[in-house]
Amino acid sequence: MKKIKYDDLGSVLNPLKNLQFFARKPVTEPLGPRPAAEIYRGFHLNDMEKCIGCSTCQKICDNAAITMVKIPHLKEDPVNGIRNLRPAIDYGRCCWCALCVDICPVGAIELSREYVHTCNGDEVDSYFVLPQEKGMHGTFEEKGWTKTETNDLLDRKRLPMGEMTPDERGDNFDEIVNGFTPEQAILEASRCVQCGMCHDSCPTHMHAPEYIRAIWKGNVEEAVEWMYESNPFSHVCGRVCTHRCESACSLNQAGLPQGSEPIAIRWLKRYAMDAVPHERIKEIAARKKTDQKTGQKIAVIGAGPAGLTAAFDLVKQGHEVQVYEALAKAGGMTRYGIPYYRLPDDMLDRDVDVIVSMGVSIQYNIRIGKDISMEQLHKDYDAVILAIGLQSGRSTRIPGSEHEDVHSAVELLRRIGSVRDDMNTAEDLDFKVPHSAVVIGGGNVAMDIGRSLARYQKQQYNQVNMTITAIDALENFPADDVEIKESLEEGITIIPSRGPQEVVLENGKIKALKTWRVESVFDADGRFAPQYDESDEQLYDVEMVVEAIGQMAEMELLGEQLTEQLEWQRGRLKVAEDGATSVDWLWSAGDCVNGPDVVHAVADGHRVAESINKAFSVQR
Amino acid sequence: MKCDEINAWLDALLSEINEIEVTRKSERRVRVDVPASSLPALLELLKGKASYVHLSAISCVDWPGDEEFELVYHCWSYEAKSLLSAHTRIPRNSAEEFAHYVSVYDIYKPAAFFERDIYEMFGVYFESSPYMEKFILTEWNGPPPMRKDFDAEAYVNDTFNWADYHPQWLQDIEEEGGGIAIRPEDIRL
Amino acid sequence: MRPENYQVVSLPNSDEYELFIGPNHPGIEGNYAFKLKLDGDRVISGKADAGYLHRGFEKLMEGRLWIQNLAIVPRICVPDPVPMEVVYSLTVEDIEKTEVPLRAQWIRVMQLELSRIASHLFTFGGHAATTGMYTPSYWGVADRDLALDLFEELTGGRVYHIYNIPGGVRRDIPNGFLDRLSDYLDYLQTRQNDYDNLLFTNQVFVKRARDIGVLNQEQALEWGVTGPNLRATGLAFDVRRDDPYLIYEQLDFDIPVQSAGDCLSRILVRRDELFQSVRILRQIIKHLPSVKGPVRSPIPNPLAWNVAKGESYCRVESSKGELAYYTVSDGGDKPYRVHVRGASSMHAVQVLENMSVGQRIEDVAQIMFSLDACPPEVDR
Amino acid sequence: MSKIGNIPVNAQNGKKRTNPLAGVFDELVQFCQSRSMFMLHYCTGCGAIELPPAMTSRFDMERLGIQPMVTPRQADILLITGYVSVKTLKRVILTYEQMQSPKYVIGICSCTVNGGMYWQSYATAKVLNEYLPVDVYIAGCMPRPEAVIEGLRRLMGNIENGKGIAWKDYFQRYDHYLGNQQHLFGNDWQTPTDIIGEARHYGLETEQTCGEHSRILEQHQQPLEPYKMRIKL
Amino acid sequence: MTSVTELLAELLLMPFIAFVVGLAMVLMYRKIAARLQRRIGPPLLQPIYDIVKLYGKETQISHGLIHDIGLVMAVGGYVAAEIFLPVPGMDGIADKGGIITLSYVLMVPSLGLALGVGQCANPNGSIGISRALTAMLAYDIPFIIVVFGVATHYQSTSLVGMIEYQQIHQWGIFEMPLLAVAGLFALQGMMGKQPFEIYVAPAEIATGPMVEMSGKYMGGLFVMQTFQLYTAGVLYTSLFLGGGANWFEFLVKIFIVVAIPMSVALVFPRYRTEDMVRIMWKWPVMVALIGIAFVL
Repeated sequence: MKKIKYDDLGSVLNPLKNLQFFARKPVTEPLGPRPAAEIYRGFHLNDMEKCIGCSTCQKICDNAAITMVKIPHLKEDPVNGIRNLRPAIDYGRCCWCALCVDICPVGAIELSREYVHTCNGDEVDSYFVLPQEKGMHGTFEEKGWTKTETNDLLDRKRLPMGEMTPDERGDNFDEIVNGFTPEQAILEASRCVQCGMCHDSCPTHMHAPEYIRAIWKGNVEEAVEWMYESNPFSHVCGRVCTHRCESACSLNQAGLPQGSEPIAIRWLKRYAMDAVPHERIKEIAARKKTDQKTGQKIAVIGAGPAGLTAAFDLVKQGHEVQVYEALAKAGGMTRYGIPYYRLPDDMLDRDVDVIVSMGVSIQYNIRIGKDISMEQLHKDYDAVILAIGLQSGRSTRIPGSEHEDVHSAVELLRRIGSVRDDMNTAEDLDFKVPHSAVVIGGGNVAMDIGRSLARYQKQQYNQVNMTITAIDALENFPADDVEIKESLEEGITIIPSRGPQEVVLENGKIKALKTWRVESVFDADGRFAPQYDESDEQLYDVEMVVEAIGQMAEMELLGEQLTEQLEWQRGRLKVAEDGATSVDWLWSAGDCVNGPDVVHAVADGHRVAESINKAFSVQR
Repeated sequence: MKCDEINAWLDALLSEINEIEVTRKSERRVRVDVPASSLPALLELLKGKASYVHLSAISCVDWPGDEEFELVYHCWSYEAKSLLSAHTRIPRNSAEEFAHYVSVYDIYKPAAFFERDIYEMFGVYFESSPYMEKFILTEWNGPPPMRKDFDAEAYVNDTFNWADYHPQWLQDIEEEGGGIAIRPEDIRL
Repeated sequence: MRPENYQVVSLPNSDEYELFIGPNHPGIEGNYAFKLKLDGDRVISGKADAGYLHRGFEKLMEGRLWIQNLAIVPRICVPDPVPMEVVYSLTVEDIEKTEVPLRAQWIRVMQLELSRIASHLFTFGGHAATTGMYTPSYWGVADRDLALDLFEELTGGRVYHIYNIPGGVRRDIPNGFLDRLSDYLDYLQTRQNDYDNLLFTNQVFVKRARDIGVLNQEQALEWGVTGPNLRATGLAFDVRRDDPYLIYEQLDFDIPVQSAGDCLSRILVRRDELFQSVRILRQIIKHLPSVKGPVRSPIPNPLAWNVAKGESYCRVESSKGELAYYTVSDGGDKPYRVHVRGASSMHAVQVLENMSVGQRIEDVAQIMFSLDACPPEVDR
Repeated sequence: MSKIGNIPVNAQNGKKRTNPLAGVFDELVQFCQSRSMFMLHYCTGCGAIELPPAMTSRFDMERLGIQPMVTPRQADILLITGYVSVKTLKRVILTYEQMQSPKYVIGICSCTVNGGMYWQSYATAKVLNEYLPVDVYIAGCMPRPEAVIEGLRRLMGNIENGKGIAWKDYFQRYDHYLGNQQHLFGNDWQTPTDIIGEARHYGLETEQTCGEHSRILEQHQQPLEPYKMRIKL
Repeated sequence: MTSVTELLAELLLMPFIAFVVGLAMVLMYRKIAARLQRRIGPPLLQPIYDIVKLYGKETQISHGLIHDIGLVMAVGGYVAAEIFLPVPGMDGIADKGGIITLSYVLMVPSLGLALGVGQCANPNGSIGISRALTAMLAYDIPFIIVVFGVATHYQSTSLVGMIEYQQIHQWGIFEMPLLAVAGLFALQGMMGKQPFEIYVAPAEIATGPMVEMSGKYMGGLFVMQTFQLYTAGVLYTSLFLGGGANWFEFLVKIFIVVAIPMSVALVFPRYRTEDMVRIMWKWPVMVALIGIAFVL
């Protein structure tokens, strides 16, 4: 580099050398916009199909430039985590920082290379834009700043949670997962983008974004308070919920190069519930309870999730609630249907205890229809809620299925469940653990019974000989993926796409189950009409066959008179949306209406309580 | 090395004064917590004896929970090549009356700029500082805006209007039954 | 309430009068005002009037998430925005104890130096224009624009890059970028002769700038002047070398110094600094390909990022001087307090006020531009 | 309304043109107005940093007949380059009123439309066209020089078609603008230019020129005193 | 009778020609600037657009009668000067006035401007005008010396006479090179171009005298500028380059004469006021005096 000294006076002639620029060409660019750089941050593009309306872009926007607009003609599918909201950008606020692009969970919003927009003074409306695939002025210019793995701002990987290895857990009923430590929970909670897809998809609309944020802030009590807003069975749901929230989670959306795992919402719920002392939870739950008594009396039949949730809500409103339970303990299917390794009893007891502490009284071992008639209840109470659940299993009705060693899964689980307090041994069971068994069915119940029996087999015979077979292909199994995975790990054989044809009997004992290969499950109209390939026949040599293909309600308790009064639909009680039956004092809720699912039952309980409340207030 | 000497000397000196608390955060960063009464003397010492001639900045932090302002004097020594941050706390008053402290203008000339800034933004009056008058906010009549209890967003919403957009596409969507669902102000974290 | 500018206050029984330079005046840099009390064309006293660009940045930053603030920090100094992004990220990294990958550090230094070149080219033109010569500003801005093209390619934005992020940079450099950077540096070096002939050895300019606005070293230290203005008084202080950050320790560069402390020394220091930056960039072009690895260490979900409790004071050498941020976190998702020590907050106000006394009116603008004052840094 | 002393207004353009050639003449003037625009280079905000590139060699605005001018008296276009702080807004309004009609305001950047990224700031005005009539907006934060030039070309087109008449709105609905200004600056706000007087003079007065806000102005409006000054030679 | 009509026609035609040629010179200046600054520059009719636009402004601000009169003097002074400048085929009243009258007439615009701007009550304008008068003082000394020298050399004060003399003998620039050089300096000052552009100085005093000018007044100044360039070009051509035998030669000469200061202006900053006076009174005066010595 040439040095210039300070003392150098310079010359008058030096600048004249620059007159050479007369002979040089100008550097001016031609008029009109130049093409912008490859990653230019111009106006927004939004892939309307990809966008799920999660409004995460709106939250990261530092300028409050993004408004979510409801577009009715787009798909609205809360169960799969898709809303018909789309971001509209206010270019009177936007600063083109592209943080919205970097954070978009699905990579729908992107920036284009288009950068010219001018308008007359009275056309400011054109600054408010609904970005689409075509760009701001309908002329697509190439994409500019897009999402890559480097600039993705979200943490895509779920925090691994400690759990027992298959070997450790194979012969006992201890709870499999350890739960989050506080540090893990805060980290996992921090991944949440607060989109509320979980809230929308949850049957009971739990305030998941709020309690996740509370957990992230380290305030578990606040989290618990949010949970009790909508779910008195949070201990249970924190363990065995079907977690539709996680499938709907924005971070669960497919189509990203780097893959993405949803927030572990269920485990976070479990963490928060476990982190708060039980007595404190009772206080938190009681916060919303009114002191006033309405004087209305309500009877609830069945102390399952639906019945108790309704009771919980109604007690909060100041009503008097009496719950009748046919069995010795509360919980219904959650107690007698879900194995211990998924839901320890003491957790369920805590939930029930909170509800009881609110003032719900439960009478056990009282079977309505036998001990007390429905007419009696009608007389004694202002309203009655029927929440009896689905107590009996459906049968395949194949030849041989009437044999005594062909069990229904529900019944078997109940028998296991009623001795659960010390269920680590098989001695207390009132049936003999089979050396080999086959479960028909591909749902969670099938997995539960299969895995429970497998544990007993392991205990007693030190080997697992358990087969689960179902008519569906493996990818269409109704059971959770993690259940299938864990079943396989525990040594259970799963044989999909087999249609059971006959229980082969020999000498009054079961010899084998005969199955054919399924060619198709549904016909062209989508009705259930399986087609079999009869040439592909298999026989499984087993001692026991368990049917787990569905459950149904036992409606005998209603009595003849009431049964006639009520309206029925295809053999099921006809129930309005809000749980009301055709008789004005009777409501029905839970699995017996909606099919088996804890969180649905809870949602149902809320719905019925609300409906009863409304009916009362009309009366008043 | 000369700078090592200065540092060693300084450490020795500071350790002798028992009112102040010295934290050496890294090779070139020293944090000193000092009571408000002895800060000017410390700065005088630093400048006069320890070659900390450059006042890089004076920062003020509002701690309404503690009813205190924290003043941080960042001083740099060209010779020791080290930055010393002297933290002190003074009592905080309500927005109407000023908090008071002494100026260090006679030690460090640049202090005048920062003190005026803090005076405007936080309402701390520095005795004997040359420019205790408004400079940036000459046309501002509200409370000192940088105080934590001044809610800028509420003030803005009270004072200003926002553009009212109603473009054609939005009208079409509204006819369809849709429309604006979540406004940005409803969702801020 | 009558606005003050364009209104002339007559002082009775005196030849003195007040004159407003700015906020709307070609001799002022940015939206800034300077009130002069004059006797004839001799300045009796000068008073800076800032706040025209005041946006309350520090307040805004307290209301936004840590990451959201990235979008607003570069606005604090428009001609030289990169140091703002870098120093903000540095403070956050310092509080969080985040390791920045080596490659990201090299890329940051590359940006900082490119930004310095752009800023200095801009200043040359401004300084020359205050003396009535407009050609350098046409050239300087056009040459700076080529640097902006490079920035656009690298970061997606011409002026506001929003490219640095706590933990690194947002994207890796595009293919072939270093070649184009190298071409640009070649071009700048071919232009050196033109600039020298036109400006730095132009006798009329040298006469105009020499011995004007003298700031000696003692005064400079007393008034807290930093950056090129301090180096023009003979003190070779540069944060890059004396309080090194990023990877400056691994780079080989000189610190240009002049001793006279007048307008001419200041512009000469800037000229030399520009070519030192070219030298640094050459080293980066050579080394960067061999520095492998990620460009960003991951940060938590920005919507739920609580930065650890703590405070940090970080400094960088911007083209205007020592730029520092004092960031305090109370462990929340937003900064508790960010104090911006604008690089030119000293010399744009107090130093300018002091230096203008006794000067002639025709030199006030030149002094201001030669100090390279950046009003938005003062106003924030 | 009190008279403001030192800036008398000439009676020149008030008459209606009856000459048949006036139409042709008007078109010629409009054409020239669109081809020759002097731009007041007032850096109100950060968007101003993209104006030097737009003016200088790389994008050369002078191709379009646009050149910077240093005083509002000579300028035709007032470019509001980004956010205007309340303090600046006062000067902007003052500057605007001193410009000679036809004059045009261009709002550059997001901030002039809806507050931009400083929407939370207590110090900046949010919606520019509450205080001044805006002719053309240019989107961007900040817009590139090319976008600025596109905006100026739109303005040229508007002027050529006789649509660049937002400045009349300021006279015709002065009360509206004055009201918004008073809301922000306080009721004792006054500028040295007598807009109502000018509106009457040029026949641009409507019912909305005066109103409740201008009555507040009248109560305290004071004439500017002429300035006496001596300069030693 | 015919001569009177002819004269009247010439008196009308000469300022008009001056205006048109001046417009072209303004355009040339802007094109030269653009080229040196590595850009394209304005379209061909830009000077006309500017002037029509300025006259088409719908509102005006006047600062009183004196202000208007000052402006009229400024433009009128140059219009009057044009009829003292002979062009090919037209002498106007050049043979009657001569160069002495012309130099007096050329002071009128500056004084008019001073008169007008004084009314604006803007300190920038006042400073500007005081600088303009100082500048006039500075360049007038060498200019007068040059004029004196030239007149002595040609033994005539009539421009027509000088041109005839040069066309017969040889150009003044060859006979009195030193005076020609000094004249070039004075020309630079007279045109107010860098390094002697002290009274516009946007960065210092916001364009000085023009600061309060708007609309028609500014248009007046633009017109004045066209005349100013033309006058300077023609005067120098007449004194040293032998005028023009025909229009082509004449135009080429005046454009070249004007282009030189213009190009120089673009690569220099401006001097400070006292520097300008010092330099103007030093080098050009010295050169001119030596030139005179040769002439005498």
